Amino acid sequence: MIQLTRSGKNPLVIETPVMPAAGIFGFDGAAYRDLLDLTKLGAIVTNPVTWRPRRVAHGTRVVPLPAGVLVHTGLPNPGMRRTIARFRARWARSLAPVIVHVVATSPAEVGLCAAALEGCEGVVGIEIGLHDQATPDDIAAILDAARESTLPALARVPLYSAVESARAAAEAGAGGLVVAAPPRGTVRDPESGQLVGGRVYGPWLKAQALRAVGQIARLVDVPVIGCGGIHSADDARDFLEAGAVAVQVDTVTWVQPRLLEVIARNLGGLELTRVAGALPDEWQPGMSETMRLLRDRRPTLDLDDDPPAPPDLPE
Amino acid sequence: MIQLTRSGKNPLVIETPVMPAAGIFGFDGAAYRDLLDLTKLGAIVTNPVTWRPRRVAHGTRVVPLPAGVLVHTGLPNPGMRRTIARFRARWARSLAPVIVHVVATSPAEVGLCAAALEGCEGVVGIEIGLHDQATPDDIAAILDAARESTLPALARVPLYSAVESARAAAEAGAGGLVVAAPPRGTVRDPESGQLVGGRVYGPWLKAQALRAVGQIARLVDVPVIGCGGIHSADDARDFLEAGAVAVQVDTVTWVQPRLLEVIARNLGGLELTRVAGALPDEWQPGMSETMRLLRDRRPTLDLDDDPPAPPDLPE
Amino acid sequence: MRETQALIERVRRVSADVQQIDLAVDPALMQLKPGQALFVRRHNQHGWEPYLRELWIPVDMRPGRLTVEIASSLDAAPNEIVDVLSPVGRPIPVRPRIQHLLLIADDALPTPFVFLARTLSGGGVAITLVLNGLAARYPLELLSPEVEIVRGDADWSWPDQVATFQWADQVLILAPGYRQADAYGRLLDRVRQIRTHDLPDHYACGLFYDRLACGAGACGACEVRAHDTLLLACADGPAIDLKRVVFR
Amino acid sequence: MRETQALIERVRRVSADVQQIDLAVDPALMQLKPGQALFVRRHNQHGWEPYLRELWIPVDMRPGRLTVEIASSLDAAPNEIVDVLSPVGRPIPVRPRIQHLLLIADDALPTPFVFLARTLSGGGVAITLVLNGLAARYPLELLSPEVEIVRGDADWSWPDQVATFQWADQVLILAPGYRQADAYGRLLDRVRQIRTHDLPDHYACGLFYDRLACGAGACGACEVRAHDTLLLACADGPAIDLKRVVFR
Ligand SMILES: Cc1cc2nc3c(=O)[nH]c(=O)nc-3n(C[C@H](O)[C@H](O)[C@H](O)COP(=O)(O)OP(=O)(O)OC[C@H]3O[C@@H](n4cnc5c(N)ncnc54)[C@H](O)[C@@H]3O)c2cc1C
Ligand SMILES: Cc1cc2nc3c(=O)[nH]c(=O)nc-3n(C[C@H](O)[C@H](O)[C@H](O)COP(=O)(O)OP(=O)(O)OC[C@H]3O[C@@H](n4cnc5c(N)ncnc54)[C@H](O)[C@@H]3O)c2cc1C
Ligand SMILES: Cc1cc2nc3c(=O)[nH]c(=O)nc-3n(C[C@H](O)[C@H](O)[C@H](O)COP(=O)(O)O)c2cc1C
Ligand SMILES: Cc1cc2nc3c(=O)[nH]c(=O)nc-3n(C[C@H](O)[C@H](O)[C@H](O)COP(=O)(O)O)c2cc1C
Ligand code: FES
Ligand code: FES
Repeated sequence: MIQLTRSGKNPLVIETPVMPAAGIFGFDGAAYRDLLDLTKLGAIVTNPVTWRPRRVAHGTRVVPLPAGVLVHTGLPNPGMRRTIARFRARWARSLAPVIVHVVATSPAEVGLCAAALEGCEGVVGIEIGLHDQATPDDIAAILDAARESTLPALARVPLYSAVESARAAAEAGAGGLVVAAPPRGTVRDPESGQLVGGRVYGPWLKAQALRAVGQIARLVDVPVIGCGGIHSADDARDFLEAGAVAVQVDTVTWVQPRLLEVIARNLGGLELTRVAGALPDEWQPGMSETMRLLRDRRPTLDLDDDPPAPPDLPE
Repeated sequence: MIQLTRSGKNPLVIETPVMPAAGIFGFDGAAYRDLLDLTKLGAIVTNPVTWRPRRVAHGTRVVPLPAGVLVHTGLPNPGMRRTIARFRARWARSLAPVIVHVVATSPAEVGLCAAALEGCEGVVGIEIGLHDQATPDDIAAILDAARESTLPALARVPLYSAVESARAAAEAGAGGLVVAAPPRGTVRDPESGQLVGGRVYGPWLKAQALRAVGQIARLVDVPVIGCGGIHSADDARDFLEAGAVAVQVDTVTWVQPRLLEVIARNLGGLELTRVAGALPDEWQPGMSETMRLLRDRRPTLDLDDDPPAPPDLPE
Repeated sequence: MRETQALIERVRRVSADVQQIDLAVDPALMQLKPGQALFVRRHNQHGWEPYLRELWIPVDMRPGRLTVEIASSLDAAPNEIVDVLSPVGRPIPVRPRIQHLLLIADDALPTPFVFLARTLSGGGVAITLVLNGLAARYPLELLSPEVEIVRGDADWSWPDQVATFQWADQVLILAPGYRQADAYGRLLDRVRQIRTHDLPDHYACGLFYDRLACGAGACGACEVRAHDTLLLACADGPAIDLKRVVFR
Repeated sequence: MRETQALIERVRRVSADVQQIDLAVDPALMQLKPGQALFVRRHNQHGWEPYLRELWIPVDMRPGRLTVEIASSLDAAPNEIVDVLSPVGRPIPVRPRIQHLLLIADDALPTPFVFLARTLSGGGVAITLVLNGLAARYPLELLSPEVEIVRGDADWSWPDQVATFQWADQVLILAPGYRQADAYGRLLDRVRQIRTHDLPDHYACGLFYDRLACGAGACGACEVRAHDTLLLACADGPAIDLKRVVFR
């Protein structure tokens, strides 16, 4: 069992420390139902939801990058009330616990969203997407508003201000932290010829995110979920070694959906090998490496029940 | 002619808006003498120099990344006095003007470095590498110390705090800005199996750096040199379109040294095509695209003598 | 959507722009209908470049093999095994009892019409294909011989235009991504001028191909702004009834 | 350092670990001496992956062709043209009037010794090669037949060790990057125990191969900590006199 939020009256506990990142998986995971085994995931994090409905961004939304992609969706969603109306029954039947991502547009709207989610069956927590420019005061007000519901709340911090935002969120009572939302970038859209903006994703992002996770895990006393550039079970294990209790997998889910399941199986303790007689449908290249890798790394992994002390990572 | 620092009694002016970034090219460019035509460069920026000598970092210094590399050298250099003693004569004979990169360890040491560089023939400016954690007050003190020399001073700002550091440096009287020093990351060194830290480089960095350049060019009234992930002449032109007056080319110089020359020739106005009868040694794949691309982009390029108004870039 | 493997059996360069690939596919893929596509990733890719999957559009289907048409700039070699997510999108909704279908390829290669034309012309539907701009570069011998070809001008005129529209029981239009709003809006205006009273469902459809991120209906990046509900190019397209679309 | 092109003529897999590549090279490369290497980038790379150049180490040279040995995990195919920066490094400094050379491959494949051994054994130098750990997996038939092979233990002992050191006019050692400080420091200690008075220049050299960034002596990433001056593995190595090196 993995505890994603601080101990207290209502901690958020999941079984496998792996879930998709917000924006990757849709509002209920139905898009990936036939591509991977949803029961192997620790949770499903929904696409970002705002209090008011939002349409898709105008203009370019997807631009290929070297080993990655820029995405700017504009956070399309039907608004919290219609999202709940449309997905409530599916969340109640969900094969994995649901964490609803709420965009931190304003404290008032976050409060309305939190209150509306109270009592939705299957929803086990709220993830609050903090804005890039959020100050410590903004963060305090937003997390305060999230107390409109008894659901445990995770705060997702932006990469560039990850350390300061995480400190502010922890002080403001965030149950847990998601480190980090990806950075923004500007690229030339080959189709329109224009410079366009958006968030940038790819395996190279891992280095930047892993550093932030290492810094924050040493700094705060709140569970940290690592996120950014994870493209393999080894990548995910690196985040755990840096002090995270769980990970979110982002755009690789689009590129190779089964990798999300492979990572979840690996970190969920299913150490399958072809040789050991696993069912063929449970085997993927790289899986058989699990046990060897775990053994190699034993010296740096704390296998006791206590959460491992975050190691002293280089910066 | 490209003016890299504000107008005033001693502006730094170069002929071609392209130079290698600090740390890429050695202390005098000799390593690349036989690999590219140094006279085509606007300037040579030296490796970082500190007042006191520094040895290379212990442990892992280079780790391959997806489409990039992590580098952590520890800024090895013989200290400013010995650097000057060793390279002064070569700088005087340099085929391109020399900008010496001074690491902003402390205001006192920056002052000593600046004073020591006064009167070195061939040295046309100082680039001050600001530390990731530098506050506006630190920046003001460091730039103040740089006035120990009459050499024009550029301030190089870190990516994550680029906007705030650039604003502080401009207010503190920096002659020009270099945007941005690359971010730090943590990766697993495949050789030692350990997590190690350093700065991360690669073509995907361009999106993050280009965004910072666009934001800063709109904000400050000081010339901006764009730097980060430039891997082609088109990449370099994107930085000019975003408001930079010149660019620094980083790790691609190691991978394909000739690309630095190709970019310098392209942006220096040498629009060579095979068809037009260029010498074969002046031709490189992609060069012949120059004129067409310039024509396609005419609407967004200001071709007057006035510095172009930074366009309103998306974020 | 399912994940399967396919084997590249043959690669034919059919013009400067396009190549056709014969694939040996999982039997499930033989259910694909015109409009539905494959979302493909190579196994032998070096690292993560290119990163996103490619959309491969079927142009023909025979027992045991599927033929797709892709840009000639993409690498493809016989004996390569590729990883396929499919189907992307829904079958193009052909109106019931259709007799005359008008297809317009406005500055875009008419690849997405080829399989449809092949399927319908066998069933006796008369098909007219208007080509302009880039579309005129397409090798016409790859189309069913029954298809009547009309060459349009850059300014969107062709002989007997009004008559063509009046005869048509359905109109499908294809333009490149960045011109869709313009071209499709213009088509809808023309159609509304000619058929002032009735505009049955699916009478005028645009084919929406956007750069896809997930291709699975999860990310929302390919949303087509619509009056009534949320429409996704990848999950609800490629053919979308232009009556439903918001232009500007 | 110059940039040239080379053509891959033949690829031979010589063991589970290594393959040998015959290259048709620019005549300038025929001046390479044992110790000097090529810094190579493929032309047909997809985008920027892998990013850094690869170090290719020559093992043989005949008129018009250079043979290099690289890890068998790297892709290489005949008829490919590669982009070469060379030379990386300096010739291994062989002591004057040398009669007996001792080579130690400590848990590293002895590839960097092959060309040297071939060159010197033609000239009548007696060569002993000590192999331990991974080094023992190297296919010995690729070495000159004149080279005497001694198998060492993991604990760095082999028969007649003291005598081997006493006979040797020069000792070269190779260990993998992360073990160099340890292995080379230990060698220097042994040598100092045996030859207490005189330790002529280059008597005991380590081969320093680090992961190279620039390979050109510009970035400083491959610095070897030395007592006297700045030493770079890429520009001053691979063979560095262990007397000059600071261990820990
Ligand atoms: C306070 C605020 C007010 C705005 N007002 C308007 C407005 O009035 N009209 C308008 O058109 N636009 C508005 N925007 C603009 C809107 O930010 C952009 O269109 C949109 O933010 C950019 O889309 P994006 O995908 O980059 O999301 P972001 O702005 O990058 O995301 C905001 C938050 O949502 C979460 N998030 C977003 N995308 C993802 C994802 N793919 N995966 C996981 N989490 C994600 C993150 O946690 C992030 O903190 C507003 C934005 C903010 C923050
Ligand atoms: C204030 C300070 C004090 C330190 N004290 C010590 C000490 O006492 N002992 C010790 O061993 N280490 C010390 N360090 C550690 C030292 O930072 C790291 O070993 C070294 O900074 C990491 O090397 P790096 O290549 O990542 O350079 P960075 O720390 O990343 O670089 C510092 C500055 O130098 C410039 N710079 C560095 N590398 C490059 C490059 N490749 N290209 C262009 N510009 C570059 C940048 O502008 C940057 O702002 C100190 C560092 C700082 C900043
Ligand atoms: C190996 C090493 C790396 C360091 N890296 C940094 C750094 O990245 N940023 C920084 O501000 N200081 C850095 N420092 C400086 C230390 O934080 C400290 O200020 C410095 O060592 C002086 O204190 P001390 O000598 O008493 O330890 C580094 C020091 C060492 C020894
Ligand atoms: C297309 C668009 C994008 C926006 N993006 C952001 C954003 O990224 N961050 C932010 O804080 N506000 C963003 N905003 C919000 C604006 O800054 C402004 O606060 C908002 O539009 C309300 O003011 P207005 O409606 O009077 O313009 C955006 C607004 C629009 C219309
Ligand atoms: S591409 Fe993701 S929803 Fe269509
Ligand atoms: S690798 Fe750059 S100096 Fe040696």
